[in-house]
Order: sequence, then structure tokens, then C-alpha cells
Amino acid sequence: MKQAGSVQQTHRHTALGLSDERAVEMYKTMMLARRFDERGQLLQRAGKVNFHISGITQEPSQVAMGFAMDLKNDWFLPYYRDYGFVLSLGMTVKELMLSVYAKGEDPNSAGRQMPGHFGSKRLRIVTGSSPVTTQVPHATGFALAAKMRGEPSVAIVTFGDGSSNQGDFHEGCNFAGVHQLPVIFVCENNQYAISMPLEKQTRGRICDRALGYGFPGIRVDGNDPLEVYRVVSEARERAASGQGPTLIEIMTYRVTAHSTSDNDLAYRTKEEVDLHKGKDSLPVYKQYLVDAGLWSEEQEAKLQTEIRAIIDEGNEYAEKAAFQPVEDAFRYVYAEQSGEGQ
Amino acid sequence: MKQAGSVQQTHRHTALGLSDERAVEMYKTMMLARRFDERGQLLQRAGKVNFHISGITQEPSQVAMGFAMDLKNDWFLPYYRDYGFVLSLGMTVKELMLSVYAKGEDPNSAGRQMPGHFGSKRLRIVTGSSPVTTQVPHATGFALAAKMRGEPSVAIVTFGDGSSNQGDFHEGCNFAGVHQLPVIFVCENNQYAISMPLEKQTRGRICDRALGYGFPGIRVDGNDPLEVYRVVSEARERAASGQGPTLIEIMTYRVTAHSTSDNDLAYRTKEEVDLHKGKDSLPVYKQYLVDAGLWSEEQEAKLQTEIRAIIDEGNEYAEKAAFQPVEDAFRYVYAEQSGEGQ
Amino acid sequence: MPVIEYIDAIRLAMKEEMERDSDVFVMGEDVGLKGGVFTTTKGLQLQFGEQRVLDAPLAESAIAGVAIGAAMAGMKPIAEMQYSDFMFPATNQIISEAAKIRYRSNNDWDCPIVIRAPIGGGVFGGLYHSQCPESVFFGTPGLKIVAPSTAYDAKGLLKAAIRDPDPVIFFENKKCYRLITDEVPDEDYIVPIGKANVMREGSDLTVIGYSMPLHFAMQAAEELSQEHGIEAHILDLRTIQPLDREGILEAVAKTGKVLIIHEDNKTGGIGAEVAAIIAEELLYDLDAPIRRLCGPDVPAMPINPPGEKHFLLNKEKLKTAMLELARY
Amino acid sequence: MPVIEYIDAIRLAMKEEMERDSDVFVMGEDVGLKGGVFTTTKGLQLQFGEQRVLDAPLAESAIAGVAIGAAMAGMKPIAEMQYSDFMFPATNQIISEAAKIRYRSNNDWDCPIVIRAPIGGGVFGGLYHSQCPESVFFGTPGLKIVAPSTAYDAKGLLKAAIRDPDPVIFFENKKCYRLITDEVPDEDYIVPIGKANVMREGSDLTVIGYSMPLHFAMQAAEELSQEHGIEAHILDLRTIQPLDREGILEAVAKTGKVLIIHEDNKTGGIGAEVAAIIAEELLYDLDAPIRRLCGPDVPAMPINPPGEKHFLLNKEKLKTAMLELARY
Ligand SMILES: Cc1ncc(C[n+]2csc(CCOP(=O)(O)OP(=O)(O)O)c2C)c(N)n1
Ligand SMILES: Cc1ncc(C[n+]2csc(CCOP(=O)(O)OP(=O)(O)O)c2C)c(N)n1
Ligand SMILES: [Mg+2]
Ligand SMILES: [Mg+2]
Repeated sequence: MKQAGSVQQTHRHTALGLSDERAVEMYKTMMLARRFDERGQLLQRAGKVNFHISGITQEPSQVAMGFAMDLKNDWFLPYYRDYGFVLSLGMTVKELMLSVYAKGEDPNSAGRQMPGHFGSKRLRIVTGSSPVTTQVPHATGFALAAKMRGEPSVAIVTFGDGSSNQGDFHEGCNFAGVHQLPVIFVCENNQYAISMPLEKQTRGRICDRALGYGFPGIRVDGNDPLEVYRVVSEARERAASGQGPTLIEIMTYRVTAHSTSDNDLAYRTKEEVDLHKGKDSLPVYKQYLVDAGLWSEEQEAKLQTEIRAIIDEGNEYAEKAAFQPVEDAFRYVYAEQSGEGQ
Repeated sequence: MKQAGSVQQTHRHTALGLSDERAVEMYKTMMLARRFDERGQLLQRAGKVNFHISGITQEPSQVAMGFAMDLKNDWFLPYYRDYGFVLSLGMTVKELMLSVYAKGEDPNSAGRQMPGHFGSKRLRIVTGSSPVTTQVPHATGFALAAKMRGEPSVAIVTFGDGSSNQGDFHEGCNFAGVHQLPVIFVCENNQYAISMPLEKQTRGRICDRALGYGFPGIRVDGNDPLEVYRVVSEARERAASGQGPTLIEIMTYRVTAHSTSDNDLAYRTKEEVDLHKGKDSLPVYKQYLVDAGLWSEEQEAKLQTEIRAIIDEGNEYAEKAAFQPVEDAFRYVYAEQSGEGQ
Repeated sequence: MPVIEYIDAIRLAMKEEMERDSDVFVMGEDVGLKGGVFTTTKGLQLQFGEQRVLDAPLAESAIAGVAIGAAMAGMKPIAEMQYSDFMFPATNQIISEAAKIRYRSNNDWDCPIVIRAPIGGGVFGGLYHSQCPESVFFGTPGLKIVAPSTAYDAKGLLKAAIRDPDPVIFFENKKCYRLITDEVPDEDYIVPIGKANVMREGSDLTVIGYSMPLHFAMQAAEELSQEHGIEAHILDLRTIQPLDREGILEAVAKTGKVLIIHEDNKTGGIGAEVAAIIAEELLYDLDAPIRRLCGPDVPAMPINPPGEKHFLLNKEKLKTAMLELARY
Repeated sequence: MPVIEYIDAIRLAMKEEMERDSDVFVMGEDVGLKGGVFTTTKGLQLQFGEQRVLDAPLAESAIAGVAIGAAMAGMKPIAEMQYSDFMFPATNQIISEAAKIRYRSNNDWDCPIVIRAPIGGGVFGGLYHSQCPESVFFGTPGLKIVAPSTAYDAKGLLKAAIRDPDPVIFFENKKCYRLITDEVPDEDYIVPIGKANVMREGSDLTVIGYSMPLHFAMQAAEELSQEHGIEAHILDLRTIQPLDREGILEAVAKTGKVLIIHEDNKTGGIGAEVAAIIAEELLYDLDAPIRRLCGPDVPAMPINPPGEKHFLLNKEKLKTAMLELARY
């Protein structure tokens, strides 16, 4: 469509099967995640909320992941930095804001859990906890259920580089390998686990671990969202066609402190951080769209205005929203409708 | 020594730095393990003891491992089939028999634990439990202690192929990799975990997992004890010289049922088992010694007589020995001499 | 009614529930061709195929974790832990995940798994094939825990557990497997989770417990009745989380004297909570201090026969304690 | 005597023990340059180097397991769990290994580790940064467990734990870290493991507890004294495994009325055992049923402020319960 034609054939996104609209949509989602994330940081600094944890510069690859998946059928098991991922899956800024403010209407947990603990059955986003890596065997379980039921679902799960050293990573991957389950394991390797640089977490390459489970392991540059899209799409393809799991290691970098409770300059230099800030792929991807004739500064200005409005609105709504009533604070330890078995 | 000279130079064991005496000693230990193991099975069948678990055909490589280590300085963390290993470390048949009968003098546990749960501080054999793979991080801990204290000790730990799928394998290996600790991880891959054949345990090669931890992983034929000796010696060398851990996968086969409580013909065929029984390396190694002029049928006959005497004596002693008095059955939950901290 | 073994009741419950509901499946180590190390799942793979009776790699955290994932996806997994002694690697998945999924998501997600695990000693299993790990999981809201003592209850509770919308730990007693036989109807039935059961009516003292030791209490009670005319009232908790408060209080009120028994070690065991409930609610109805007779406070039982015997409860120990309490 | 913060007392204990004994070392996530997420280990790496203040990969089972190995080799590791909520992956190493090494080897081997883990809520940490996991480990003989409420005890108990020949879990309360300050001598001292401490003398009712909630009890006690002339006797268990039976019975006997408090949820908590001990030994000295005031039986506290407040104990809740009991 649009001013398509022969020129478009040369574009990377087209070759990957991404329509112009989707390529642009990806950008908008990345930018929405970025601005939401920045607002979260501001809110914490302003004392409006206690805590924020950031995914800044990890969003382009997160969004690319989301766009490579089938929102109707697949299962999503994100980790706490995945704002870009969950926004690409249909979670709204308002919902995220409700979670940031821990309000009762928050669909993730009714304000019970910390922000960044996503979950929405409607969006097929699986409820997550804080102890890292427990979601990896869960993803394998979702994939197992899909296989048993003959459903066309693929499970995709993300986790950090530090988290890949937990036993549950090993056990969840190996199980999926044995049974050739439709699951994609994604390590967002941002080269830190709180204060610990990658070399204190492991001497191996995380992607290489797949070899020991008998499935492909692929390392991909997180600053190249189209490449991430390609790799995840192919992994999805393999999974959906019965060829089993894939481990993907997305190379990225954590440019913020671990969370607002952390002072990262206690363990790394500003120079190191700045170096990586310079590699931010958000402006690069924007330029790509501009060069492809799909984006302009006018559109950018309009987008920024829209995003600001969305975030302002979400923020205002969430700030004013009510906490879960204390009468309800202890509900749902068990099912309330007694089943037959109770 | 002996009729050494130029001919001996061509022998494999000599090239590996094993003296003729040690090469013969290895054989004797293998045979001792074999006969002890067979006796254990008989005792169970005769109703003298409740339970036996066998390492038959795994002993040659177990003994080779033991002979490659430094008994004065190293730390040993065997698993339950390692009769050949612990005999090569100095445990006696009498001690093993006391454990089989669960008698009070059993140095492993005073008859508290099942047979096959080795432990002797005197012999630097670390006390083990039944939940598999917990010993892997322990070995890393022994190696860490050695490094911290500047001691020339190397830790060596064994476990089964099924057990390599536990989280503790992953975590223990990875920790050792990061800190380049002097530890050797040995998987005795006998291709079954109780009823489950290897392909139901993993689709990868276990040795390949080392890649993901950044240290060498080596697969070796368990039916070639001299090759096992070589590989373990080299791993020990690397460990002792600060080059970190090695993962060794010894390919072997479990020719007996999992234990005397198991009926293996429920899940595999006699043909399969017989095929592997035919690959037993004990007679092959004997023939090697004979060919090398180090062993003869007369010596063999004498050895068999000696071994029978040792086992008979151990058996008789253990059978008659007392159980731990019940007054002592509950001792040592905590230290009895109150330390300062109590 | 047919009299069957406790282990057969467990197998039958799984079989019937799998026939009834195609979402039910069994997963664990050696559950397939071998039919489990105790034969609990024998024949099920033949009937239901490799997918629904799934041999899992030797990794308990994955067995629990994968089952939890499948349960969230809508399946009804029965995850088998080969011995309860080997379920500790799965603790994080059970306590941090299964127990908290409904609560943390404000009822958006649920986790209807059953975790079966054989408990108890007396089988010459030594330290690591004999343990009673109830206390480790007991203090965790969000879990339900059942521990039947009869074949009838084993079948009915396992069916209830499978149909329950929340995670249930099913502690089956391996000593009961073949030793305990009783009448089990052919018809479908469940035993409701959360309800204790009066095993024996009596007026002189109350014994409260669960699982295997109750059978020693029953034997002791018969002898006490015949030899001393002492009538024990015996309550089988059956479910240990949530406890049947009313059932407990009623049973204690009947006699005013209570002995709580279990094989798990005394300190921090279920018996402590039962005692605390009674001390909270029925203090003035008691005619004697609340007694507990439990496993000794040592890490686990030794394998050597005298040591094992010394550790375990038995009819004699029960009889002595019951007589003493009755005469108090 | 200098008045210092609870967290500084913990850091000082480690520092002094590391100076005293070169076998002592600290291992955990982020304990090095960062000095721990709460700054508990701040400065230690600078003083003792990277080896003795060791950043461990993000894997709690390895942190415990490697520490256990090192302890068996003769070292004295202090393994830090970043939050007690994250120690469950290490359960198998703690319960199957640390707790049983001496017993299973008939005293041939031992395992002198300390596992430090911050417990408790009130820091807007939500479900997984606020838990009290005491009940999970309490029922396991072979472990010792301490849970100090003051800076003085924190320092003295941690030193005792480090010098103890057996595994000790040290549950430090993260709410206490900066809120609780008290006098801590410069000289070396230990607080013996297994001994409770009378925090306040009184004759009208006894409060028994451990860790943070005792401070609410102390505040409530002051007000009850001033407003109602009611004098509470308050016992800090300090060690929860092994419990100080004599200390407990003595404290209860003083008043005949007892309220047991903890932040961990009620069912299956330490309070159940304390109540059971009292009901076993002192039934006839009681002038009121044994009360427990504990965290509610829900998986964990919510992060939203009203929910968190609703969950937690505080001075008012304590005061109400204490008054009611005093007037019983
Ligand atoms: C089991 C467990 N241990 C410790 C923590 C505390 N913790 C939270 S995030 C984190 C670091 C995670 O690093 P990584 O996996 O690399 O993810 P990143 O935060 O870098 O994205 C740690 C140690 C936790 N949440 N869970
Ligand atoms: C954590 C744990 N789960 C289950 C068991 C029960 N079990 C004992 S041996 C065994 C199989 C081990 O297989 P493998 O590691 O291959 O060693 P092998 O017996 O074949 O030498 C199992 C499942 C156990 N001991 N520990
Ligand atoms: Mg990271
Ligand atoms: Mg094997």
C-alpha cells in the first residue's frame, strides 16, 4: 500500500515480512515504552511513587519480540524490565500506571505486587513473581500444554543474564529440549545483574548453553530490532512447526541503575554507561524509518504529543484511582467458589 | 623397574606416567570392586541385607579416576555406584561391608545411611546424601576453600547422567567456571536414570554443557580406563595449575538393574543389556596387562583367592558386628562439645 | 464393597480422573513404562499414552515448575515426586509460585496442580527415603495439604485434590501402600478436603493425628478397650492444611484429654498447631495437659533396624502414652 | 556505650569475626563493591579483598551449596541471601545437606555455616520482598535459627553464629536495620544461641515473640503501664531453634497469661510450637487461653500502603490484644 512499489522491496523490514504500518507501529510502541519509563523514573524522583525499575534501551528489542509473536495464540512470560514487550502485547499505559501506583484497578495484581510484575490472562501475559527464573519452567509448561492439546500456541519467556545462572533455567530448558516443545527462551543480556558485571556471573556465552540441551542457541544484537524480529520470528516458526525450542541471547546494556534503589556509580563508571547510551537504537530505528520514507519530523512531533497525552492521562487516572479496599486485601488465597473438590 | 627396558616405552600406561606397579594395582582394585559388588548382590538375594546398588562395568573408569588423583591433598565426592572409586581412595572392603550391613562401626555413617552413601574424613571422602547432585556445588565449595587457603587440593565429584539435569549441576559448574576453581566434574553416563534412557533425560551431550560455563568439556570412553586416567590426569593438572574446572563425561552403561529394588526388564531388553555386558573392559584391561608382560593367569588365580578371602573376612566381620546402640541413634544432631558460640 | 490396597486406591483415583477429564495428566520420574518406583502409576501409560503419563527428566524443580505452567494454561497436572525427601529442590516453585499465583494476580490466574509425594519410614530407607516433610510446607497459605491414612480416603482425597481449583500436596504414606487395605466403593466419590474424620468413638481420651501412626493408635485403642475398658476417641485429620478446626475442637471436647500424634518430628510439626488451636479455644475444657507423641527431633531415621525401630511410633508406644493420659 | 544501628551491628560482627579468624568469609549477590543491597557488607571488600567478600553468581542453591562445601573443608562461610524471599531455591541444600551433615556422618563431618537472610515487611516490598519464611525451616532438626530484635543481640548472636560449629540461619529484620538503635559495647561479646531474653519485667501478662514486632509490644507496654497500670512481661526468644523452653515457661509462669506474637503468618508458625510447649507443661498455671497475634494466613503482604498496613502488626494492634488479655 501507500507509496509502495519497487523501492520498498529493498527495505529490511519488508524482506522480513513486516508491513510498513507494522514497522511504524513498532517504532511508536518503542517510543511509548521509552516515555513511560522516563515518566516512571520522574515519578519516583518526585516522591509520587516508591520505586521504579527501568528497561531503557532494552525496549526496541522487546517490542520487536512482541511483534514477532501471535497475540491470539501465544503465551507471554515477561520479566520486570519488559515494558516494551507488554505494551506490544496490548497492555495499556493506563494499566501500567495503575500498577506503578499500586492501585486496585491494576489488572496485573490489583496493586498487590511491585511494578514490573506483569500478568493479564486477557492478554495471555502470565502472572510473574520476583524470585528470578521461576518463569522459565512455567513457559515450558505452557508449551507442554499447547502440545498436549494440539493448540498452535508458542510460549516465549524472558529473563536476565544473571538469572540464566539459576537452576530453573537449566531444568526448564532441558525439559523443553527433551520433549521438543514450542517455547522460546530469551535472555536479555544487559551485562549486569544489579552490581555484578557479566564476567562475575558466567564465563560462558549464554546462547552456547542451548547446545547442551540439543536445540539452537542464537546471539543477537539488541540494538538491531529488525534482526531481533527476524530471529524471534524464525524461532517462532520452528516452535510452531514442531521443531522445538530456541534459546536467544539478546545483547544489550542496562543504562540505568538497577532500579531507583540502586546507585550504579558505586560499581561502574559514567564513561562506561555513556558509551552504551550512545548506542541507543531508538533514534537509529527512527532514522531507518525516515530513510525509508515512512516517518517524518512532523509525525514525530505529533507522536510525542500523543504519547505525552496518553501518559498524562494514565498518570492522572492512576494517581487518583483507589487502592484495593482493605476488606479485599486478603481475598483469593484460595478459590472463593468452592469447586466440587472442596 | 622389573624387566623394563625399551619395550616398556611402547606401553600406553607408561606413556601416561603410570608405573607398572600402579597399572597392576589398578587392575587389582577394579577386580576387588567387581567381586565386592557381586557379593553385595548375592547378599541381597540371600536375604542377608535389604538392598544393594551396583556399579558393575563402571569400576574400571572409577578406579582410573582414583589413580589419577592425589590422595593426600585432593577431595573426593563420589556417588552411590563408586565402589571402584572409593576402594582406589583407600576405603576397605571391610568398611564397605560394615556399611552394607548398616553396622555401628561403618565409618561412612555408623549404619545410619544406605549403602553407597560414602564418607570418610580420614580418606578425604566427603559425606554424601541421597538427593542427587547436591554434591556438585559442594565440590565447588571444596575447590573454593582450597583456592582461598592456597592449598594444592583439587576436588573431584561424580554424578549420573540423569543427575546432570538438576539445577545444582548448572549452578555448581557455573560458579566454578566464574572463579576458575580447581574442580573436576565427572558425569558417569551409564545411559539410564532408573528406567529412563538418556534420550528422555536430555537431547544434548552432557560434555557440551561445559561450553556454556567457559571451561573444557570432554567425553571419554569408560571402557578405556587408561584413556580415562589420561583425561582425569590432565584435568587435575589444569585444576592444580589454576586453569580452572573440567567437565568429563564418561560413557558407560548400567548393566545391572538400577538397584536390587528394580526390575529393568520392564523397560529395556535383555539383548540390549547383553550387548553392553560384552563390552566389559575388565577382561580387556587384564589382557592388556598380560600382553604387556605384567600379568599372568597364575597371578590372576592368586588374586582371586586373595580377594575372596578379603571379602569373606569383611563379610563375616560385618555380619557379626553390632548395630549402633539405640542410645546413640539420636546423637550428633548438633555438636556435643559446646563451642564458644553455643 | 471391594477391599483394596491403599496404593491401588491411589492408582485408581488417577485412572478414573484421567478417564473423566482429558486435561488430567501425570508427570514424574519413571512414571511411564516402569509405572513408578512403587508401581503407583503402573499400567497408566499403557492406557493413556506417553503424553499423559509423562516421564520427566530427573529435576524436581522442573517437574513442579512445568506442571505449574501447564496448570496455568488450563491443564490439571499430577506431578509425582518420587520420594517426598526429593521434593525440596522444588520448594521454591511450590512456595513462591504455586501457593501465590491466585493471590498475587488477584484471582486472574490459578494453579490447579496436585503434587503427590510419598512420606514416612519403616521401609529401611534410611535418612533420605523415610522423611516426613509436612512442616516445611504447612506454614504456607495458598497450599492445601492432605495426608490420608486409609485406602478409602486416599482415593476420595486424591480425586478431590485433582478436581480442586488450587494447588494440593498429596502426601501418601509409603508404609501404607500395601499394608493398609479397606473397603473402597466402585462408584465415583470424593472425600472433601478440609474435613477430619472420626475413626473411632470413645469417651476417655482423644487421639488426633494423620497418616500411618493412626493405625497404631487404632490397634492400641482396641487393646486398651479390651484390657482396661478405656475407650479412645480417634480423629483422623486427613487434611492438614486447612485444618478442620471444628472437627478438632469437637473431638477434644468429647473427652477433655488429647494426645496428638505424627511421625514428623515434634518441634514445629502439625501437632504444634493442633495443640495451639486447642489451647486457644478449649483451654477450660481440658482435664490434662495437651500431649504430643511424634518423631524425635533428629534429622531423620537411621536405616539400621534397631535405629529405625527406635525412631518410629508403634502400637506399644501409643498404648503406653494413651494409657498414661487416660489415667491422668 | 555507643548507640548504633541494627544494620551496623551486623556489619561490625562480620568485620570483627573476619579480623579474628581468617577462615571466615562472606559470599552472596552484590556483597562486594556494592556492599549488599542494604549496605550490610559495605566496606568489607575494601578491607578484606575480593576473595573473602565474594560476589557470587545469581544462584541461591549454589550460594548455600558452595558455602556448605567450603564449610566442610574447614572454612567458616557466611552466605548471604539477598532477601529471605529468595532463599527458597536453596531449601534443598539447607534442609537435605547443611542440617544433616553431622548426623548422617555420625559426627565425622560438620558444617559450620551461617546463612544470613533479611526477613519482614513494612518497606513497601510487596509479596516477595517482605516475607517471613521462618516456618519453612523451623521444623528441621540440625539447623539453628536466630532472629534478633536489637542491635546488641544482632551483633552478639551473629558472632555466636559464626563461631558455632553447626549451621545457623540468621534472620535479620530489614525493618530493624535503621529503625532500631541501641547500646552496643566496643568490646568483643557474644549472645549465646538458645537463650531468650526478658526485655521488660511485668506481672499482668506475658508477651513472647521475636524480631521486629517486639518493639511494638514494648511501645504498647509503656502506654498500658501509663494509661492502665498494666505491666507486661516481655520475652524475646532471640533464638527460635532450639527454643529456650525454660525461658518460655518461666516467663509464662510469672503472669499466667500469654500472648505470642510474630509477623510470620499464624498457622504453622513458631508461635504454634511455643503455645504447644506451654499447653504441655504449664496448663494449670494459665489464667487465660493462650493467644497468638501474628500475620494473617495469606501468602504475603500486598505492596499498596493500606494493604501493607492492614497486614502488619503495630503498636495499636498489640495494645488492644494485650489490654484484652490483661483484662481477661
Ligand atoms: C532468586 C532471586 N534472587 C535474588 C533476587 C534479587 N534480584 C532482583 S533482580 C536481580 C538481578 C537480576 O539480574 P539479571 O538477571 O541480569 O536481570 P537484569 O536486572 O539485569 O535485567 C537480583 C539479584 C531475585 N529477585 N530473585
Ligand atoms: C533429587 C532426587 N530425585 C530423585 C531421586 C531418586 N533417584 C535415585 S537414583 C535416580 C536415578 C539417577 O540416575 P543417574 O543420575 O543417571 O545415575 P545412575 O543411577 O544411572 O548411575 C533417581 C531418580 C533422588 N535420589 N534424588
Ligand atoms: Mg542483567
Ligand atoms: Mg545414569
